[in-house]
Amino acid sequence: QAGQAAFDAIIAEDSRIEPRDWMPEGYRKTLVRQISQHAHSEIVGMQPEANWITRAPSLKRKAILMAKVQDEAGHGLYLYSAAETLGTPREKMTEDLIAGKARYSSIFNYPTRSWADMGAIGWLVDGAAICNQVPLCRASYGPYGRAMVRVCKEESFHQRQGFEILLELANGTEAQKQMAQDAINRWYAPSLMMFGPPDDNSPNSQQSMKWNIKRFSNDELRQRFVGMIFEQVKVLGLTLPDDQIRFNEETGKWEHGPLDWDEFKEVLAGRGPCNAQRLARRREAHENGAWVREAAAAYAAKQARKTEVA
Amino acid sequence: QAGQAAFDAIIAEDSRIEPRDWMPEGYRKTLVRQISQHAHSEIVGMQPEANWITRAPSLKRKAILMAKVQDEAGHGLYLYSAAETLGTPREKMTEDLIAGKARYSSIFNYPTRSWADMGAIGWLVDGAAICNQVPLCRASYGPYGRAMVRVCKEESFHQRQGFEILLELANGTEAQKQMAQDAINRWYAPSLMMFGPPDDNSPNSQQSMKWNIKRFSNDELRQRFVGMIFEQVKVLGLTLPDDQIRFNEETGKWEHGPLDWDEFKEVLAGRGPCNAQRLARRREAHENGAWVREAAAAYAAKQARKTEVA
Amino acid sequence: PADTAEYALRLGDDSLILAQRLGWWISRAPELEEDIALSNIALDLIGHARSFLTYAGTAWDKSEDDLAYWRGEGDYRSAHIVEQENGDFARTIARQLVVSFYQFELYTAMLASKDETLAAIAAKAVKEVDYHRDHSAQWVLRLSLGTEESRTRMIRALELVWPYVGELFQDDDLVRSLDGTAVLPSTLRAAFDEKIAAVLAEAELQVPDVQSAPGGGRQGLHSEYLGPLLAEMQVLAREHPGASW
Amino acid sequence: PADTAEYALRLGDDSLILAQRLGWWISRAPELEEDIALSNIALDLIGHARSFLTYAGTAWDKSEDDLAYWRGEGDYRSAHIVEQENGDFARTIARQLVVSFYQFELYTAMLASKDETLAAIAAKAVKEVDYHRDHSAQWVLRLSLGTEESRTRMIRALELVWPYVGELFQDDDLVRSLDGTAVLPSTLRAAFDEKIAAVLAEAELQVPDVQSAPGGGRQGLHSEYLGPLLAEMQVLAREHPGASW
Repeated sequence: QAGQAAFDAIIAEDSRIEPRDWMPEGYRKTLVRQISQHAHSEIVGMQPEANWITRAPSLKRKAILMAKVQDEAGHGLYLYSAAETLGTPREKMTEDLIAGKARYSSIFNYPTRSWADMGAIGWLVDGAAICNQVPLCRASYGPYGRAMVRVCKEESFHQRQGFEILLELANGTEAQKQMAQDAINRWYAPSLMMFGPPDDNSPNSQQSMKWNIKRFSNDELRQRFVGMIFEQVKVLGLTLPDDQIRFNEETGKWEHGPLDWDEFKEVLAGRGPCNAQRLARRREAHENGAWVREAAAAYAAKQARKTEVA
Repeated sequence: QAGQAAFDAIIAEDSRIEPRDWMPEGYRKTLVRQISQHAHSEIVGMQPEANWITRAPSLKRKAILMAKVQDEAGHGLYLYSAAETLGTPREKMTEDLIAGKARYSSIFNYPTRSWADMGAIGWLVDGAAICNQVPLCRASYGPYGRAMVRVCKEESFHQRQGFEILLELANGTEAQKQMAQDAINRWYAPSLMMFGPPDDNSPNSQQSMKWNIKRFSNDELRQRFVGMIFEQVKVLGLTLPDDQIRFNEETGKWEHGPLDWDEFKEVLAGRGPCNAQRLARRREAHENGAWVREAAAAYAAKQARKTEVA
Repeated sequence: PADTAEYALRLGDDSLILAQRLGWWISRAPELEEDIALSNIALDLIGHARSFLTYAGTAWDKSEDDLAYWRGEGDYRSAHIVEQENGDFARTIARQLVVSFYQFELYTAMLASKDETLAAIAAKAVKEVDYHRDHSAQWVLRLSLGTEESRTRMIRALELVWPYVGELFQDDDLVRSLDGTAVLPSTLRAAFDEKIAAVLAEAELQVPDVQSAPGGGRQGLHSEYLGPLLAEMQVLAREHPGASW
Repeated sequence: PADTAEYALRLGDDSLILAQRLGWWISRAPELEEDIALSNIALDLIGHARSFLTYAGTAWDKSEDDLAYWRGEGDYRSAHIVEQENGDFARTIARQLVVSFYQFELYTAMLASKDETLAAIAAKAVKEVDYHRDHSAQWVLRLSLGTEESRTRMIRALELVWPYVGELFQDDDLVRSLDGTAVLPSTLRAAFDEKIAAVLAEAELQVPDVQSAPGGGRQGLHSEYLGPLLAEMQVLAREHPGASW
């Protein structure tokens, strides 16, 4: 029909679909799932970092960390808004999250054990996120692409700040150096797994690429990321916990050691160190805030009535 | 009438009134007020010490402190029970406390600023309490007197433990010694004021003495206490913040410097450092526990019904 | 000189301790917008604290972090109100209402300080605190006129916070000696009362009829809440003496 | 030897951390009787912790307080369940149910340890833990069969606590190497499950259907809750190195 043809044409010329355009149900569903999952990740991702706000070891770092976690709340907001343009209200998405029905990035199910984790998360986790997200700035769905432009800009700022934290620690006392190395050791593999399963085991990727949502395969992005951090870790004078990283001259690609996908699946299935805790906290905050949201809604309704009368 | 005569006879021979005995309304009211005030003091008095349970600096001291605060809950229980024999249910007394209608000892409206306060409270506050309470073991109302016997036994144990804390600090580092001296400086005057206003300004004392509830006047007890701590502080190698303490050979009594009764009245009127906090905490605990007490009551009722049926 | 530094400490400590309290809310607020709003306020306050502590530190050759992380409880100069627990959202808002209306008057008056640094910090802070005022006043309205539950909670929250208002407006020898440099807290009370009364009137609330606590924070006599707060705030820095971050 | 000491640390840390958590309740319990009951349990646990830590310390010439106050988070050996926040009373009870039923099986089995000190500590502890079992089981009944609200809370509480049950029963090289001295945690699971099932059945509750967390406390990998708990617990002792109390 006409809608499908128009949609196909827009995709073919790599142009943008906007909320009022016709789109296939699968496209809409895929986007809602992906965008809301991304939004949930921002929101749940606040927790591991919020864990260190009260203990940040300098006022400057405390301020930077607060601002970063705040940015994540902001990202969550833009992304929920983008998803809402596809017809799913934020409340519904929140409820799915609280009920454990919606996914968020598995990386946030790991605990932040030391201050150095604030550095490693910035450098590795935000770094991986950026590799994933930069191509999404060109995603075929307009509101999503535009939200990602803003998100990416802030993320690269966060990544630099994370790197700075590690650099400071790497040049600090022996204990600080060890703290930094330990954090890198723990976050390295999970950050690589953020790109998703290997290409030969990633069934949905193909369709997303046809729709110009996804631009590169999981493995392509992962390899690019490994190359990037392999160079950067040298500046820190620290090491990645993987002695098989190398640039393959023949394929022109970066290679790395095997990843423990069984562990990844365990965490994905809900058996990570913090899955229960993250969800419980989100649910608790939501439930404890219910009376506040109700009050705000009741007040707004009263004000609206007053305005009508006047 | 006959009741009054019997009551008067019991008082005259310094024997004991029991719950089923006839007693004048004033006697009953005085006792309920005094016993419940004492019970409330035990309960509110848990807070300043509970403030240091999580931070106690050794496991032995942590255990001793927990046990002490636990004892205070126990004292609260006996005393509420004693008051209940006079016809006022514990729930009513608790509600009066929560509502700010009932008094408790003003001393607990001071904050515990350092660990040494655990020592000073034990030594001075419990010490003063004992001076007050030992004569109450002979109070004319039986259940009260018997409750006080048990309370006094435990209190003197607490006093010794408090003294030990101070002794350890006094023999410790310079910082510990200062901490101990500072605590004594802060708790000295409030503990003296625990005996109540000077005799020429204590209107209710006379009647209580006639009823054999009170045995010694406020000033008598206070003087006795000052003499006691004046000797004990020497063992600590510390000082009391009062250079006018002396034994008056002529009167045979201990004397001390003037007390700031205006401050006492401020605290009594609700304007002490912790009045608001203590009451808020008690109310919060009570309200947060409401659903638990309701559940326990509902369960007990169901069990009772089951037993009836069977 | 040391007196001005001592005064700057008071200002810095109020903001620092309140920011530390507000930091807890980030990731736990009733809605995302509030995670953002409360962290905004906390960030502003940390900014003010850093300016004041840096300035104070010049008198003793200490950095902002020396002062924030290496002073014990008795050397802190915060008022009791900022030390109070977060409680529920209403209580956090009640505390915020008091502090932001107080700080607005304070910084407005401080614009005229003959100490240029204080005046400059105040000039920046007063704009931000004006937003904090608006934020808390709006929430007082929403909560007091929202639902029955929110109104009950708001009333209770104000009662819980009000005993600690008086301390903010107490003069002492230090501020009296810094004539023209420091702001005399007592001179701010009338404007504070008037503006707060207007907010409460719009919210159909009364000024709570509760007794005042005597305070003492400016002399290092703190509420029982400050010790545990500092334990958490300082633990990491103190585990690594001399480290930079 | 050091292996037995390392094992004793685990036992001591579980009890110490749980006692520290329970200590918060004293003066805040739903009724006076519970202030007393919870402090009783906390006192018993502190007692067990002191015995185990004192014993562990003999291997390294350290006192119970050296171990309690001067080890960092990574050197603690507590399981995640004891580190969990108190939450509401139901959650505290749910945590207590799990730990006391686990400890009862543990200490019962430890009576047969060929290490006489461990066997002796277990002999004392098992009687006290038996009372803790009874206390928590009674409350599970009251809350689950009490009111609708209490039942909802009890169910939720069990769900929140259950992910941390599995870790208690994990074997590792250390316990395997201490054959006849340590109790293999896995051997306790069947009896635990059976007795817990009986309590839950009487309370008309199901074993929660939730995923397990992997734990790691025995290797020094802790929940995010332990750090702040230790900050508060250790702050005073660490301010006065070398002092005695």
